[in-house]
This record gives sequence, structure tokens and C-alpha cells, in this order.
Amino acid sequence: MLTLAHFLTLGAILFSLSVAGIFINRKNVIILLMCIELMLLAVNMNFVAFSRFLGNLDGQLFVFFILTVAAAEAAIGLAILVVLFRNRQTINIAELDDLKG
Amino acid sequence: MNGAQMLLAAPEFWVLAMACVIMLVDLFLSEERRGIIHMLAMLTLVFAGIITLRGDYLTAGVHSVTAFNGGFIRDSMGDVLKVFSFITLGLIYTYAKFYLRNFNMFRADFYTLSLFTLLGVMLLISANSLIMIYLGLELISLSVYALVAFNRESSRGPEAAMKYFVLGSMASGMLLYGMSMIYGATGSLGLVDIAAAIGVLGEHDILLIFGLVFVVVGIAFKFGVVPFHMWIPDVYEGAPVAVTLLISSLPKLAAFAMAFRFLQSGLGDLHMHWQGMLQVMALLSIIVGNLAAIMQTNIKRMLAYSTISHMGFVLLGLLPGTAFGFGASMYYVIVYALMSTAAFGMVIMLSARGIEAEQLEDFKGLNQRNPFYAAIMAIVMFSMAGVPPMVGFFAKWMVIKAAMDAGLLWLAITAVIFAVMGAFYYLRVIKYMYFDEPENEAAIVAPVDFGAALTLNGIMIIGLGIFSGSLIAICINSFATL
Amino acid sequence: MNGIMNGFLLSILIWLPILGAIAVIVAGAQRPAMAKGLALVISGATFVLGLPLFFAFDTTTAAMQFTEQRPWIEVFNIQYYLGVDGFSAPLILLTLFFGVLVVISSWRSIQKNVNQYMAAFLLMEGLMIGVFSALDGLLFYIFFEAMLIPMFLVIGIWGGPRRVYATIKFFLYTFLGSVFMLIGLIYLYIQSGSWDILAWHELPLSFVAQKWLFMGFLAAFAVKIPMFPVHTWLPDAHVEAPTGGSVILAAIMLKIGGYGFIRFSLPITPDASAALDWLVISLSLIAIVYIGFVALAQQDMKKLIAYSSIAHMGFVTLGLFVAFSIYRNTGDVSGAALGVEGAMVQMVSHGFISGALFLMVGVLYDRVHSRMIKDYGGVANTMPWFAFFAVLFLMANSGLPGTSGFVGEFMVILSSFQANFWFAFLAGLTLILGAAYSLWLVKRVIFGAVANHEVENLQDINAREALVLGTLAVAILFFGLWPQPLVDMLQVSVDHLLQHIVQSKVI
Amino acid sequence: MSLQTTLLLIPLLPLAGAVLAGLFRHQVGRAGSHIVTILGVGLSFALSAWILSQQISGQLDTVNISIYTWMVADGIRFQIGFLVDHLTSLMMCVVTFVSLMVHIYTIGYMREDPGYQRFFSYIALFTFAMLMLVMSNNFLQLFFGWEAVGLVSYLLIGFWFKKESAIAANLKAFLVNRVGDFGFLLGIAAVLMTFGTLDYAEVFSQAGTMVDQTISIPGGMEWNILTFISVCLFIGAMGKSAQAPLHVWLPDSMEGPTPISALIHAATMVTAGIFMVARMSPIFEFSDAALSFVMLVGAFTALSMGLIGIVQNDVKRVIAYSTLSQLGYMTVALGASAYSAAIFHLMTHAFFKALLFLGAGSVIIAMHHQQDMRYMGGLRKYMPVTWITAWIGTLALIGFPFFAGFYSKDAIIEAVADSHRWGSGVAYFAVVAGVLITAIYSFRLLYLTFHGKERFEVVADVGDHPPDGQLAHAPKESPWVITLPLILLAIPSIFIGWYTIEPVLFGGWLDDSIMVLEKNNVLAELGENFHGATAMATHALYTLPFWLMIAGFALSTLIYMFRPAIADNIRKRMPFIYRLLENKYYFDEFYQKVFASGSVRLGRNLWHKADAGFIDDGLVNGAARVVEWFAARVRRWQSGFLYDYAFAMIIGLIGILAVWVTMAPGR
Amino acid sequence: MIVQQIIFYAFALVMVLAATMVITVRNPVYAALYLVLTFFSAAAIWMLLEAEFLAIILVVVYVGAVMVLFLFVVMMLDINMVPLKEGFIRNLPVALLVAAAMAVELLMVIWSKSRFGVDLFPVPPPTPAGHSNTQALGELLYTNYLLPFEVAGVVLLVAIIAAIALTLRKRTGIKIQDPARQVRARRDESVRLVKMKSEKPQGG
Repeated sequence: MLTLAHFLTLGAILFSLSVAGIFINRKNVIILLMCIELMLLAVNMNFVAFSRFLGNLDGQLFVFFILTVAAAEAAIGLAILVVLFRNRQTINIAELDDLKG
Repeated sequence: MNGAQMLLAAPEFWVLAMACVIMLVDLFLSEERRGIIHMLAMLTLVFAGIITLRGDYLTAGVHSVTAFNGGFIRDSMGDVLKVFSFITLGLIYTYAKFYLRNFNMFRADFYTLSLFTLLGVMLLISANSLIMIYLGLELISLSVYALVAFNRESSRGPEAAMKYFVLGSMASGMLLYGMSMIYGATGSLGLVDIAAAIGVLGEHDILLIFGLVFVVVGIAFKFGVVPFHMWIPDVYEGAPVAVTLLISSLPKLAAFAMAFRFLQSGLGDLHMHWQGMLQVMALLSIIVGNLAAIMQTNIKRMLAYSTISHMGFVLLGLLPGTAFGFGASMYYVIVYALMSTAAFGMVIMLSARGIEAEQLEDFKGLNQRNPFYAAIMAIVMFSMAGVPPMVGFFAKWMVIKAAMDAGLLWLAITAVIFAVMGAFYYLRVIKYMYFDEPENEAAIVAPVDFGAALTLNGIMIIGLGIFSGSLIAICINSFATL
Repeated sequence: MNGIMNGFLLSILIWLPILGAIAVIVAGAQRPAMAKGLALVISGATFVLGLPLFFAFDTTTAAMQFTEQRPWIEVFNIQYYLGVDGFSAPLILLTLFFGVLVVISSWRSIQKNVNQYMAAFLLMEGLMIGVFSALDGLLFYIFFEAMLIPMFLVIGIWGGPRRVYATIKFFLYTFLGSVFMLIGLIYLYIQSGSWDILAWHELPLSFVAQKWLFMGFLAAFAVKIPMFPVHTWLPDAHVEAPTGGSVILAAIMLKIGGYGFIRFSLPITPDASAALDWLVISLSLIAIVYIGFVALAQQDMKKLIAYSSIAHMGFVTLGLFVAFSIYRNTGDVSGAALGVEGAMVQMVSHGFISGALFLMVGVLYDRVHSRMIKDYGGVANTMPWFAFFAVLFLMANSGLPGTSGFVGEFMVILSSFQANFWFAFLAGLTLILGAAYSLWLVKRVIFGAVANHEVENLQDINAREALVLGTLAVAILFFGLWPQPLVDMLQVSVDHLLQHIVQSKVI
Repeated sequence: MSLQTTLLLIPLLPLAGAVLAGLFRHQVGRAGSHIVTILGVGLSFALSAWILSQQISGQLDTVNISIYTWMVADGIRFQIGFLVDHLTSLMMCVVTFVSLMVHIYTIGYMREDPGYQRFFSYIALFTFAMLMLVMSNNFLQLFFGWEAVGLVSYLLIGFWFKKESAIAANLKAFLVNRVGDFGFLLGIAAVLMTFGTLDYAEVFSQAGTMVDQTISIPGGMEWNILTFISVCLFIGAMGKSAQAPLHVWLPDSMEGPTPISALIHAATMVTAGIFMVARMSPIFEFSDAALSFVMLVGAFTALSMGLIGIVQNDVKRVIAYSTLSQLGYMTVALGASAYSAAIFHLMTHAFFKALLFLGAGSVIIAMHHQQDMRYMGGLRKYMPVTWITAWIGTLALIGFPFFAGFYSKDAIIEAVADSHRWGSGVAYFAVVAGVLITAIYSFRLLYLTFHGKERFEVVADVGDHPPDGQLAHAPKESPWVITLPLILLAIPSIFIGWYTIEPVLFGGWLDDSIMVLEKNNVLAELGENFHGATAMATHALYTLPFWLMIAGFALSTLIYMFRPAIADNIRKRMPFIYRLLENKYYFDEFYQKVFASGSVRLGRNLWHKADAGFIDDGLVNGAARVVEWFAARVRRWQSGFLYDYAFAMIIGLIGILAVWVTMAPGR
Repeated sequence: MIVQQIIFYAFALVMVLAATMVITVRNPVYAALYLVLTFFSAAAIWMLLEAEFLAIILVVVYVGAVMVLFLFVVMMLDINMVPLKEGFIRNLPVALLVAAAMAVELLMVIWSKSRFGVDLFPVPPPTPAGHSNTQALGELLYTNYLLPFEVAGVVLLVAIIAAIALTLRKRTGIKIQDPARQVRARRDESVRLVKMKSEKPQGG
């Protein structure tokens, strides 16, 4: 039988994977952005599951907004990425250390 | 849902409308006549202020009204914060215009995006449900991300924006994760309903605490407290000063509102848990912020670290969870916004003619070059250091008292010790201004409105201290229902 | 007329110089002569206006006089509450007195940013008067701290070569000390719901709370006064400060520490003061003896005087705290008043003497631009009048009877003898050490053959300097020969204080 | 003129003179300065003499008035006032008379000095201070005067402030005096604590009731309070009256001009200690222990300082050591409860020692400021008046019968002989041996200076600073302003003892001032055998001191007049003793090494190591360094790398989760 | 029920594996494609949770728009892949450790005392046929959630403005004088101080 815990576990695993992804990828900003998408997916998974098991739709609505914002976020993120690349000719995280200390 | 309820959000609608108007007007303006944009933006703020104050929630005391199915709230605290947002943004615009013109970045985008930031701030201040909190937050974040990278020619701007973006998105991911847990535990998204549900669940529900941790992380990121502070120095330094000015003030006002709404209105029953978390973060912020600031040579970066420690102090006020504590925190955050605006305003003033004056050395001999502005900067620095009779002192003693109210004498003592350590780097700025000979004898030229704004800002930093009774009273009375 | 004036007298004394400072800064921006003249007029006017504080002072009551009380920040019950008693009135008068002298003494020696310099001193004057007259805890703290700002700038802008180090050290040291006091004040506010210092005097407190409060106050006032071992800011600050800065620092600012003990530590935490008197007394005695020896080894005149100030301030703390031992010995406070009065007299007298000594060094420094003892010798040959004053002041510094320097030391030694022989013994050593470092200085600087070309070409003091030094000489001799007027002001307040502090406040 | 005004005028006239001559020196001019001061002191002397005469004639009783209240603190009334009893009026006369003489003498002696007015101002000021001291009716004013004479002495010793040795000497004098004052002040504190007042009359009236009181000094000592007070006060007297081991300043004080050596360091200031103890007799009298201490200190000083006098070559220093020795005699007398004898000796000594000093000054002028006796000799034919008065002074000093010194010194010796106090045996030996030694050095001085062959030569054109033994002009007798005081002082040096011994010692003239317990009253025992001054002098022929004095005279005559080789022989035979004396028992070296240099070295060490090193550099700057170190470390965390920032956030999250969720108590 | 479980586990497995691949593959193009797969699986699981509308949106918006955008940017930027993957193995242990710690803490809560077990959160009955998830959402969206809906629109507007503001540039490569750039020149951009050994003058 599928309980709520199953879905939440799935969310938790996704969340952890995204965290791991942020660490593993020390070179490529794009993959970082993808990891963040994963993290949001984990959150959405939680909301949808809760919505279903609580029997109210508020959670699903929240997911709706998250998806909207995430799309906007991705757009801005990628725009920044483009500007960055234009200026620096790289998106290597390890080279983005002009600002430090 | 009726019209009267809609009117509650009139300031927000006004700002939104004007943001769009400015965006459109710009299309028809030539390069030379862009000053109109500035005037429009200032006008927007003035009217927003008038509309807000006409709502009469500020003086009417404690009552609060909700609208939009409980997702939007109008109360005294919110109005005070909004009014100060307008004031701050007005100052910022005045300073920024000078900077943008000097750096050839005088574009309408800046005004549009910053008005959207303001809208986000206002929405977040008035947010009364998880969704509104999230949307307000994101509206601020997204506008600010773009603003940080606003100077496309600079290589540091986009780097800072990228860092800010990644970390910010992570933080909102975490916040959302916490929100999902709280939603799961309480079954609702409205803060009032959540509070009611928690009353049933009890304060030790593991799920709530679990969600709380993530929520606190999200709030902490917004404040920029240790260990969620890493973005602050890089963003402050990397962003154009006009934007740094913005980031360092408006979002902090919103962050305070968010913290209060979320932690007290929503999760007030979990006080004992979040108090513990905040106290650790406050302590770490005060220590790390002050220590790291000592070593800086770049004033933007130095002020960034000082922000971290100031936000630590703001957290102190949240600890007791009393009207006094929140009032103290709110007062602190307002005061901080004014101080940091003035400080970055000074940086802008020195960076005339397209050369950023962001090194501490650039302040050398300012007293010889212009004693008046040097005095204002000195006032700001002493205020940040918490030396009476500047306003910074009043804010500081109040939050320290709040910490003591919470029974955290040790924290109060540590805080003041590090505040003294922190005084060192503020004093160093004064040292450069007053004790060193100028390297650059060029007279300081600033437009009249700039000078006037800076003067006003300086006067507020002294005046809100000495004659601070009413503002303090308003701040504290805003929470009188607690 | 008088009655109406008295109602605002303290406010006038505080705000006239502060507003005057703004006027000086604005009006004197391009005109140094204007700045000086205006500063002199303002400080002079303040001095004259302050005279009722002496002549209209009621010496028969320990209650606060010239009080002004109006709400300020009502949410926290903070008031704009001013008033003076026998402890604060003499110190305010001292401040007023030096307010004028400092302006005159800096007439020629300051060339850079004259308007700011004069404004800083006026500002300081107002703030210091505020410190001495504030009866509201937060108001006191604000004045107490705000004072640091002008002094910080004075040392930093017009100071010597190591001014930056010295002034930052001065600021941070004092700041660090006073924040602990702030915590104490907040604690008191939490306990009492009021910032009224006089209400705090009556506030019952547990012994543990008193102990912590005492420590907080100690941190602030020990740094300010300064006591061993938190005194090391003082020599640096004094040495680097311009003459006027040193004078104000030594003559007035140090007294704020002593005043703080009287206004806060003793009456608010009497039980802790009684229990921890050994600490203060030991530190005072160490200051007297140890610093005496250290002063002996100094090569720099200002440093020597600075160290001697520390030793002399040791008498103040000693005098204040022997009261408890005497009470324990005799069960009677009557014997203890001498010490407290002695401490107050010592403060006033040290104000005159140390001020005079720093002015004296300033006179030499203006001419030779050196503070080092070795650069002088035989100054008496070329500056006989200066030598006359110098010997007088240094004799006063070594506590010669007939000068005010003797009175306080004498009273404190008499009093501490009643507490414990060894207190008096160690304190009495200052008779020897004080004379040793003071007179050795005389020997090396004033007396002897003309040491070098610089000294040979010295001009004797001019009329302006003679006026300043002469005024101080008169004051020093006056209070040495007739301390009664000063003691009269104190007497009732001291008795009141002592009656108060021997009663336990522990709940 | 009321009595109070009269009494006030006595000290204030010299003060007025001092102020006029000092502060208005340009206005009054050189002549003006000596006129005003002499006028002041002269009038003061006249008034003092009038007071004394009134008291002698019984028309004036003891006067105890207060002038003004210095301060009332803590219920204690500190006053400035006058107690004029017989002791006081005697002292006043001595002080003003000697002072007047010195003033007159100074006109000649300081004629060419640029600091002429300043000098007159100082000596007049000194007269004021000394009068305040002796006329005081309370301890506070006593201390005022006490310190004030110290101050003036300091100024006068350093009068020639260009001279390195002079300013070293005055510093030393002041500091050594301060050591004494330190004890004195503690004594005053003890008086105040015990009696609750500083007024003489009240203190003395209560002293008897305090006999059994003790003071406990933390650290385990229990002292009789009166002994404690007495010892403390006496330490003050030791400083001022230059008793060993606080005597070291006095020989060095000879660096000052000769008139003040006469005035201050022989006749008046140094006797302040003696006067004070006599004045405090109602306290000292109750403490045998303290008096024994006094006696032993005096005995040691009397003998040991006299011995040094034998080997000194500087004419003024010989007299200085003689002064020390004589002060020792007075102190011994005090210790034997023979206060009157001490005062009596004080008085006679004042005259003849002032005479000797002024005579020495006269010689010094004649010798163009050469003070070394080895380059003198045979001066008698050049300066007869000085020579004769010097003989008179010497005879008085050695105690030759009928001369003033004889009566007073003999009285002391007898009193000590009669004393039963612990230590009186030693003291007796010391004072008797002292007679021999006094005679030796006194005649040595006389012979080396005035007799024998001339050991100087007159060489023209030797410049301002001729080598030793050369003079530009032949010595000649001094002008009248110098010889007149010599003559005026010579008269009392001869007669005053004979004339006054009866009233002062045995006539009870000082009874209103001095209190002696019956059991201690040695003078009363002496008085039983006293049959008049003349009889006493003739009786001297049968006493040991007289023959010792003769022996000393003989020995001195033999060695210094006829066989100088003997002296050299002795010097060679006993190099150790000679060196010991030559170096004044190494007191100076010891003090210099241990106290002076030691203090400075200690100060420097404390400053560098403790203050600047440990507190400032270690704690203060150390704290700053620690902060800086941490700050650098914290700063390095901000590496600039995005993943490090993310890592911090995640670790923060995990940390908070770990504490609040995983370890939450509610689970 | 069994069917549902099989579906759940199958898609869950795919999703976790795909997510793992996203964070581990070297080529961002592959990563983007794996992300698409993850989203597809998630959409399937959401169908199980009867959130049909969101499942569709996820596929349409995310896969259809956002992922394409990602791919677009990856392609456009033409990033040199080789150096970007260095140090992968070195970071792996730390990443694993952190992720494991994270996962353990999350799962501890999720499975603690069956906080989310059937007793507290019973499996809800399937919704009756005819119930439109989309309609229900829509009704809520335009009533209770009107303000958020508006704000979401503003967020999208901001995204548009921001993206344009950041990336829209005048054509480059044309040689025109840019006074602003000239004025803005910093000293350290134009002047390079070179420390040189001073030459010894000849014959001196």
C-alpha cells in the first residue's frame, strides 16, 4: 500500500540528490541550475502528496505557483548565465572567484 | 471579496501600475529626457506614501485587516515598514540617479525593476499566507538578481548575480521544502489557520519543527545571517553601488516582516524552537560579521560584513517573542536601512566621474575636501558602531534588552563585546576621513538634490535617535496585541 | 529672574555650548579668528551663566537641585532628567572653568581646522556637563558615550605622530568598558521599569545581581578613571593628544570615572561594593605604588604626567571604597566621610593640577615641539616665569601642603588609616614617589644649565599663557589654603551617600 | 593692635616681604628687595621679642587662638591657629633673630648674584614657613609648615640651579625629607584616628588616657598606640632634623649659598624635628619604647656623624657634620626626657652654629669660593674679625665652660647620665665620646683655616676658575654687612647659655609647654645639684667631658698645628676606617644604588615589562592580534567559490536539523 | 492497489536513477535530457496522486519550455566541456557524505513513529469520476487565490523585463566610439605599472 511516507521519501531522496549535485558539480553552472530544478521538483512532490492525502487542493495550487515562479527563475538564471558568459567566456564555477575575502 | 478589501492593497496596485507606466513611458522618451522617469518614480513613491498613510492604520494602533481570502494583511507594522520603504527608496533614487548618470547606466530598467522590488517588498510585508510570502519573496529576488547584473559591462556584476541567484534559489528551495512540511502538518496555507492548527498539534510536533528548520533557513538567508550569509559580501561588492544601496536596505525591511509574520503570526507556538535557532545564528552573525569586516579594504565589502553583524542584532530582537522585542527589531531594521543608505550614498558621492570609489582609501582626507559630507559619514559610522546619540545606539540597546528579556545575558554580553570590536572598522573609516591627508584634492561636486537627500538622511540618523520617542512607540505599539 | 533661570540652568549649560559648537563650525568655516572669538564668547558665557551653580547652591540638603524633569521617550519611561548635588556641582564648575581655559590656551597652537577644533571642545564641554547632571540612566549613558566622539576626533586630527593608534585605543578601550555598564543599566531598567537613577538607588537587588552590576559599572568606570590594569590607554592618549585634549582628558574626563562610582556603583550596589571593596582598594593601591614607579621611569613629560594622573586617581577610588572597611571596623559611618570627601576633593584638585601641568607642557611644546625630557634642561634660565609656575604645579602634583594637591591626598590617607594601616602606608608612599617623579622632572627640565640651543632661544610665557597658568595657580593655592567652600558643597551629599550605602539593599 | 593681629603679623610680615621681593622683583629692584624683606623680618623679630618679653614678665599667658577654619570635614575641624607659649615664643625669637642676621649678612654675601631678589624672597618665605611651623596649634598647620620649610629648603639648596650638584642636592634633600614626612603623615593619621582631633590642646589633654590603647597592624603586629604615634612622628623628625639614617641630605645641602646653610641647615629648619618632639612631649612621655628609640637614634647620629667631620676637607661640610652631630645630642636629650635641655641646646646651637656658618661663608668669599680647607691656612691675619668670631663659635661648639654650648651640652650629658631609660648607657657613651670628637674636628677646622702656613698663592690673572690653591687677589676681611652679623651672633654664643640656663632648664620656664612625667624627670634631678651658671662652669673642671674636650683640643693642636704627618700616618695605618669615614659609611652609595637607581630601574622594568610589555602589548595589543588572526581566518572562509558558499548553507541546514530535529527531546 | 504500487516503484526508480544521472553526467546536454526524464517520471507519479492538471503542466511547461530553454542556452554558449569535469571524483565523497547526512535526517523524520503512516494519513479514496481536477483548481485560482495569481503574472513580467534588460544589446563588433566607456576607464585598466630594474648609466 502506498502511504504518504512513500511519496515523501521520494521527495526527500530527490532533495538529497539535488544537494549532492550541487557539491559534485564544481565546474558547470548549468548543472547547478538543473539541481535547483530538482530541488523544486522534490518540494512539488511533497506538496502534491500532501494535497492528495489531506484532501485539499491548496497544495496543488501552491505547486502551480512554484512551477510558474520556477519558470521565471530559470529564465532569469539563464539570462544571467548568458551575460556572465559574454563577459568572462566561461561558466566554470571555479573561475568565478573575483569576489572573495 | 469586495471592493473595500481590494482597496486595502491600493498602494501595491499603485506601485504596480506605475511600474508598468514607467516601463511604457520610457519607450517614447529620448535619451536626454530620461529625467522624467526619475521624476515619475519619485512621484510614485510620494503618492504611494500618501495612499498608505491615508489608510490610517499607522496611527490607529493595533487593529489589522485582511483581504484576499486572508492572504493579505494590512496593519500598523506593515504600514510603518512600507512608509520607510518609500522613504528609503526615495533616497536611493536620488543617490542612484547621480551614479547611473555618471556610469552611463541611466536606463528605465533600473526604475522598473526597483519598483517591482518595492512591490515585492510591499507584498511580502503584507503577506499573510505561505503563497504570498513565497511570491513576494521571489518577486524581490528575481528583480534583484537582474539588478545585480545590471551593469553588463562589468565582469563582477554578473558573477555576483550568478552567485546570488544560485544560492538564493537554493534557499527558496529549502524554504519551500519547509513550507510543504508545514502545509502537511497543518493542512493549510494561511498563517492564521496554521497558527490555529498548531494550537491543536502542540509545540513539539516533530513535523512542524522539521518544517520550521527549513523556514528559518529561508528567513536567515534573506537576512543574510551566518551561515547563510555567504552571498552578501560578494553581491554587495559585485553589484553596482546603486544596486547595493537597494539590496542593503529594502529587502531587509521585508525580511523582518517575513520573519515576524512567519515565525510569530504563523509559528508563534514554536517560539522555544525558533528562538534557539535564531540565537545561534545571531551569535554567529555578530561574531563572523564583525571579525571579517575588520580585514576589509573595500568599503562595500566592509559594509557587507557589517550588515551581517547588524542582522545578527536584528535577530536578537526577535528572540524574546514579545512586543518589545519585535518592536526593537523593527526599529533596528528601519534604522539600519537608513544608515546603510546613507553610507552607500557617500560611496556614490565619492565615485564621481565614472570612477568607483569603493576602496577605503578613497575616503582619505575627506574632511579637508568637504567637511560637511565628512561629518555626515562620521555620523553614519558612529551610528553603525552604536555610539550615542546616534540612532544606531538606540536600536542597539533595545535589541540587547530584548536579548536580556529572553534570559540570554551571555548572548547580550557577547554581542556588545563584538560590537565594540566592530567599532574598530567604522572608526577606521573616520580615521581615513579625518586623520589622513587627502590623496585627491579634487573638490566634491554633488547635485543639489543629492546633497539635500544626504543631509536629510544624516539628520534622520541623529534625529531619529534623540527624538526617537514616537517612532519607537509606533514600532512597539505595532505589536501590542502580542 | 533667578528662580526662573535656575529651572533651566542645567539645560542652558548643556545646550549652549553644543549649539555654540554648531555655530562655531558654521561661522568659522573660513575664518579661524571668528571661530576662536566665538568659542571664547560661548565658553565664557557658559561659565558666567554657570556661576549660580556655586552661589545659589544649597549646601544644606542632599537632595538634587536645579532639577529639570520632563518625559523624553515615554515608551520606556526615559526622561530628560537633570539635577545636581554636592558631587556633581563642583565637577560641573570645574568643567565650566576649563571650558574657557582650553579655548584660551589653544589660541595660537592650533592652526589646522580651527573651527572644528573649537567646536569639538565646546561640544565636549556641553556633553560633560550633561554627564555630570544627568539623573536618567540612559541620558547619562548617552552623554557618557557621546563625549568620546569629539575627543576621538581631537586626538586623531590634531594629535601627535602616533595619534591614530592612540585615539582608536582610547575609543575602543572606553567603549568596551562602557558597554558592560550599558548592560547593567538595561538590567536595572528591566528590574525597575524606570531609568531614574535616584529610583535605582532605592531599588532592592539580590546580592548576586548586585555583584554583576558592580562588575559592569566597574568595567566602565575603571577604564575611565582609569584604574590599574586598564589604564594603558591613558598614557598613549595623553601623549598624542593636543594640549587642549590632554587638559580636558585629564582634568575632566577622568573624573567621570570617579563620579560614576559615586553616582552608580556605591549607591546602586552597596552590598556588592562592600563585599568587593578589597578588589577596588587593592587595585587602587597598586595604581598608587606601581604607577608611581612607572612614572619615575618616563622619558616623555606628557607620559609622566599621564602616569601620575593614574596614581592620583588611585586616591579617588581608594577614598571612596575605604568607607566600607571603616564601617566594618567601627560600625559607624562618621569616620568614613573623610575618605569620600577626600576623593571628591582630590578629583577637583587633580583637575586643576593635571590641567595646569598639561598646559605647561603645551607651552614648552609650542616652542620646541618636543615632549621629551632630554630635549630640555635649564629652562629656568630663559623662562623664569614659566619656571615659577612649573615648580608650583609640580609641587602641587607632589602633594605639597598649601596647594590643593595636598588636601585630597591628606584626607584620603587619614581616612584609609582608619581602615587599615597598610592602606595608609602604601598610599602614603605617594608622598615619596610623587615627589620623586615630579621633582626629578623639575630637575631635568627646569633646572640645570641651558641644555641646548633651542632652550637658549626660548621666549618666556606671554600674557595669554600667564593668564591661563596664573588662573590655575590661584585656584590651586586657593583650594590648598581654604578647601572649606568645596567641602561645604560636598558635606551633606557625602553624609547622605554614606548613610545610604551602609544599609543593605539585598532582598 | 590686638594680640591676634600681632601674632598674625609675625609670620605675615616676612611673607609680604617674600611676595614683594619675589613676584615684584623688577618693581622693587635689588635694594628694594632687601629692604622689604629685612623690614619684614626685622619687625617680625621685634614683635616676637615683644611677645617673649611680655611672657617673661608674666603679662602674657599662653595664647591659643584659631585664625580660620581650613576645613570642616566629617565633623573634624581642621584649623589654622596659633599656640604661643613659652616654647613657641622662644623659638620665634631664635628664628627671627637668626633670620634677621642672615638677611643682613646676605646683602654682602650675595651682592653680585643675579638672583639677588629671588634669594631674599626665599629666605623671607622660609622665615614665614618656619614661624607657621613653630606657632602652630595643631598638627595640620605643623605639617604645612613642615613641608613649607622643606619646599623653601629645596628651592634654596637649588638656588644656583645651573649647578648640577646643587640641583641634585636639592632633589635629594626634598626626597629624603619626604621619607620622613611619610612617617610623619602616618603619625598624624594615627593621632586623628586615636583622638579624633588634630588640635594640640585636645590631643595632649587626652594623651594620658590612651596609655593602654593599642593599634593592631594587619599582619600580626600589636602596637601601643602612643608608641606608634611617637615613632611615626619621630620618623618625620628624623627626616627634618637629619638623624641617621635620613641624614644624607644635610651635607649635600651645603651646595646652597652659605647664608642659607646658616639659616636653614644649622639654626632653624633642622631643629624643627627637635622642636616638634619637644612640643609632642605629652605624647612621647608616655612611651618609653619610643623614647629609647629616639635616644639611640640620636646617640648613633651624634657619634658617627662627628667622626665623619674629622676627615672632611670642605669647610662647610665639616660644619654640616658637626651640625648633624649636635642634632644627635639634642635628640638624645629628647630621648632622655630632657626636652628642655634639647630646646636649650637648640637655642644655643642656633647662635653659635649660625655664627660658624656665616664665618665659613666669610672665609669662602675671601677665598673666592674655594671651600677646600687644604688650600687655606693662615687666614687669621687677613680677616681678624672672622677669625675671632670663629674662635668664639668653636669654643661654644666644643662646650668650653662659660660659653653657650657648654651649658647646653653639659646639661644633656648629665641628663643622659641620670636617665634610667633602656639604652641610656650607650647614649651616654656616645655623647661623651662625642665631646672628644667635636673638639678634634672643630680645632682641625680652625687650624686648617686660620692658622698654619698659607696653602694658597696669589697669582694674578688666573681667570674665573683658577686651579685649586690659586687666588687672583689676596684674601681680605669681609665688609661690615657680613662682619656685623658675625659679631651680633658671637655675643649670644658667649653669653646666652650662662644667662638663660637657669630659667630655661631649671626655672620651669618651659613647664607650660613641655610635659615630663615624674619618673622621667632627669632635669629635676639635675636641678637639685644646680647652684647657678657660674658654679656649673667651675664644676666642669671635675668632669670627664671637660677633660675629653681638652684632650681633643690637645690632640688636634698636636696633629694639625705641629705634626700633620700623624694624620697621614693614621690614614695609612687604618685605611679601612679612613675609607669608611671618607665615604660617610657608604650611606650615599647604598641609597643611590638601592633606592634611587633601584627605583628608577624598577620603574623602568615595570614600565617596559609589566605596563608596556604585559598589559599593553600582551593583553591589549595581544587581544587585537588575536582578533586579527581570527578575522583573517574568517575572511578566508569567504573563498569566492560558489560551492563553498552552498556547502556552508547545507552544513548550516544539516546542523540545525541535527540539533533541533534529530536530537529534539519531543521525539 | 498492486498495480499502483508497481507503477509507483517503477517510476520512482526511473526518477531517482534519472536524477542521479543529471548530477553525474559530464555533458550538460545529457544532463538536460535526463532532467526531462525525471520530470516525466514525476508527472506519472503525480497522476497517481490524482493531480492530473499539474502533471500535464509539468510536462508542457517544464519539458516543453524550460528544458528547451536550458538546451538552447547550452548549445548557444558552446562551452568547452573537458575542463569542466575535472575534480569530479575528488568531490564525490564529500558530496555523498553530505547528501547521505541530509537524506538520513529527512528520512528519520519522515519515518519516525510512522508520522506519515496510514493511521494518521489514511489513503484517500479515489475521486469520483467526473470530478475535474482542472476545474477545481481553476475555481480556487480565480477566487481565493486571485492576488497570488496576479502576482505570479507580475513575476513573469519581471522575468521578461529582466531577461531583456540583461541580454538585449546593441550590435557589437561595429567600431564606434563609446564616450561612456572612455570616461569610465579606471586607472588600473589603462596603465600598467611595471617594476623594472633601473639601468646603470653607461660609463658613469
